[in-house]
Amino acid sequence: MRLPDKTCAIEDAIARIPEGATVMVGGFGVPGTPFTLIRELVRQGQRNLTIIKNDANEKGMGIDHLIANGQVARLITTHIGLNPRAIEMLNAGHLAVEFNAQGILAERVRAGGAGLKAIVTDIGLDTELAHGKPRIEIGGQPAMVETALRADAALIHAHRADVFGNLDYVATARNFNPLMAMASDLVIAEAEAVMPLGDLAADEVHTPGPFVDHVVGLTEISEEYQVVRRQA
Amino acid sequence: MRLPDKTCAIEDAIARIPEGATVMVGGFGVPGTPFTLIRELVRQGQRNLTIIKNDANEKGMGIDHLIANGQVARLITTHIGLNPRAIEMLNAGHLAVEFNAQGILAERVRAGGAGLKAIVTDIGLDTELAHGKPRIEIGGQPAMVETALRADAALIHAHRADVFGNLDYVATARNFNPLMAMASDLVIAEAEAVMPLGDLAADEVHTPGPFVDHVVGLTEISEEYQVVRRQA
Amino acid sequence: MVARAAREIAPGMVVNLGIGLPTKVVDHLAADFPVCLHTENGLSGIGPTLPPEAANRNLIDAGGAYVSTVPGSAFFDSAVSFALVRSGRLDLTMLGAFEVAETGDLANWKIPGKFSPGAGGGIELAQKARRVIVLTTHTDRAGNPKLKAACALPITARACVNRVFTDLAVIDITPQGFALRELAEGVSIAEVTEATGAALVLPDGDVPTF
Amino acid sequence: MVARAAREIAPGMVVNLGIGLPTKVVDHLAADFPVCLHTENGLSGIGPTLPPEAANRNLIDAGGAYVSTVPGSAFFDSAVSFALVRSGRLDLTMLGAFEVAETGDLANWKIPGKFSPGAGGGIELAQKARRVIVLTTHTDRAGNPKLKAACALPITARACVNRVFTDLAVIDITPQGFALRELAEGVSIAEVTEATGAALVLPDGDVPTF
Repeated sequence: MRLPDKTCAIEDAIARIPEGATVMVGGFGVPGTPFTLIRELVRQGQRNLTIIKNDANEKGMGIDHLIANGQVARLITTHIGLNPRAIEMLNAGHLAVEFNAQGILAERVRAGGAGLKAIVTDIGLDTELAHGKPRIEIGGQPAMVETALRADAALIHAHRADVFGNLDYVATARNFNPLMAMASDLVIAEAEAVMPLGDLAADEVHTPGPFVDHVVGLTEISEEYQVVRRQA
Repeated sequence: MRLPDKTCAIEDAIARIPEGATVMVGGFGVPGTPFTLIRELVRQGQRNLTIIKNDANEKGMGIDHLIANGQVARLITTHIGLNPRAIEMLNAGHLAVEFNAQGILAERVRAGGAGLKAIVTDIGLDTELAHGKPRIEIGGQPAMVETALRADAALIHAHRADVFGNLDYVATARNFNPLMAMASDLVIAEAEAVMPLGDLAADEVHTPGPFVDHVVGLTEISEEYQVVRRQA
Repeated sequence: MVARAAREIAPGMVVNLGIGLPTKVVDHLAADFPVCLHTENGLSGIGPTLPPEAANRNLIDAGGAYVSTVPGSAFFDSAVSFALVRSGRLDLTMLGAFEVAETGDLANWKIPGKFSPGAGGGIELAQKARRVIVLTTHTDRAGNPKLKAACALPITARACVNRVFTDLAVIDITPQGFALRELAEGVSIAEVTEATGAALVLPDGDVPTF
Repeated sequence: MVARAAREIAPGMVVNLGIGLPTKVVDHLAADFPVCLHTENGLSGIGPTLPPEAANRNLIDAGGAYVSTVPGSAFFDSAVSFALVRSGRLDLTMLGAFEVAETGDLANWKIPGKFSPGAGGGIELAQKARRVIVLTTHTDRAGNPKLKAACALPITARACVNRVFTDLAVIDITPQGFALRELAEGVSIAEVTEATGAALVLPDGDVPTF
């Protein structure tokens, strides 16, 4: 037996995402955001997308290109404070935004990736995030049901990939990537380096290859990763 | 800032487990079973324990010593087929055994470790494992609630630990260890090698140190790990 | 039968081979066949089984056999391992059986009062693999049919089996019940019908032999 | 106030310092103080903040600052990061606030119609850290009290705050409501009472100064 090769041209991988798709996008702030895959999705122009991502990046960066291009109908997220365009569009009613507690978004995505139907939690029970969610008692204590999230496609940024799709991540660029890489019908990973089989140690793989459909090698690193000089 | 040192004598660590405790034990078959910690728990003799473990090991090995020593009142597990003593005691009514689907046991433990109250799944809905579990509909489909599992203590076998309790595992000795290391109030890890801070790469840690209470360095590797010559 | 079952594995699949007969299927795959073998104790990319003198004490499959890795293998914990199974990433599993019903129900984990070691990972494999193939003798040791109208034993999962390979035949589970697809060499349709505990839909025309 | 808050951190704790004022607490810890700083985007063992020319583009804290590691740091995904928070492994968090109620309710994520960026990880930090300390100015820019009988804004979590550090005082949340513990140097009890939007339980005897 040998493991199959999943390397793929970026155009072909992204072309498999249809109009109206739900798309998970890795990243927390800049690290781990698949900027190159996002750029190709902007170029191809699929519309009416539901995006699931921790944040809305910053103006002029990452999924803000999709929002600015009118491709995003709905955003499932935890925090959009660094993107004034997204806040403006939300307040104007031009972008539907569903807010989640950050760790609950992570668990809902993971639950989708684990083939579970839902998780039960007490997080946010006393907040407006609980509105409309089914209540249930566990051990005599109140809790609520948070349904699992799955997507039609996931866009993942990996540090390294082997040709079978085993992935690793570096530093805080890991964040939502390994969770989303389990939770989608079509998983597309861009990687800063694509290695031959056997070059990632089996004990150090963060996302096992069976979860990944397409591996896209990056020929250059997006300039959007550059260290930002913010005011203190 | 520096990270605190959690190395501990095995006697002191195990002495913190009280009579009647619920104890999670890592391992799937031989690999990853914390044989040395188990031996110390046998020596100290705490009784009326509830053990949560994938399997019951084999006769004369691992948690079978606890069972043979009359310390186990209840076993939450997935499969005890390799331990005739456990099957016999189950059938004779001397050992209460709760069977789970293997991946559901893993998820129930992980849910405890993730501070969730329960998971919702359709696994085993049509089987006798569903008896007595609350039913719930998710998206119009039937499912059931499986409550999270936590324990008073977890016994973990790691390949390497640093003194802060960052752990890694090797090959299929990983199995339930990282899940149980999140899901207990007192996490005791035995490690084949204990390293200074900084000797485990931050990207390659399998269990982050904040989950671990005590690190026990092994001075020798239990003979119970030896490769077993079974008949083909 | 095992050689025939091996031909069910298509290039690129992720496959879990259950304990017993299914494990032997791997011996019938070409060395360069593109497939990923999964074992539920935490490995994708199982390599050949090793003799004790070459074994790694930390590297077994779910049946306890000492296995090896291939280039591109990955290790993971038990939660990730079953995440892969339940979320639809397992293309095929081959399992043993005590009983298979014409509805596709499978019983392979418990004989009440006699043998109750627990289901292990069997329920999830049966319920969630995209395709479930059973490898079994056509009848039990007493000669009673294992393919029946309904399972008498506690079931593992309902309506999960797609195809059954036995020493006598290849049989599909269809909306019409058991459908004969192939016969083992030298076995007659009458013998299969006789050994099957439910109606058997016969094909139009000749039945191929394996 | 920030220096005083730093003394709340006991040796061996796992601590998450929220965005804003709390982040500055770290500057008041000794270089060899035994503590593990956690950031919810996936790091235990935060090291010093780095200037842009020394920064690693892949290594930030949850506020977007370029940070570093220490010997023994570990990276993990967002699910594991909040597992640590929710399962009781986070000993202490320090957070900012819009409003704190005398019951310990905290509002720090949303001003309806004005500012609604989402709660991020704040709900879980507030609800599940073993100890929740708020660092805030005693009043808002318009001079209105931030410590109130009840929160008017949408709350982050109920009955979660243990202690509040302000520019004027250290105040505990007790079953009797706000209890004055310490005064900032040069501040009188009357000034604190005046600036607080609920009853303030005063200690017997002298009030220590920080």
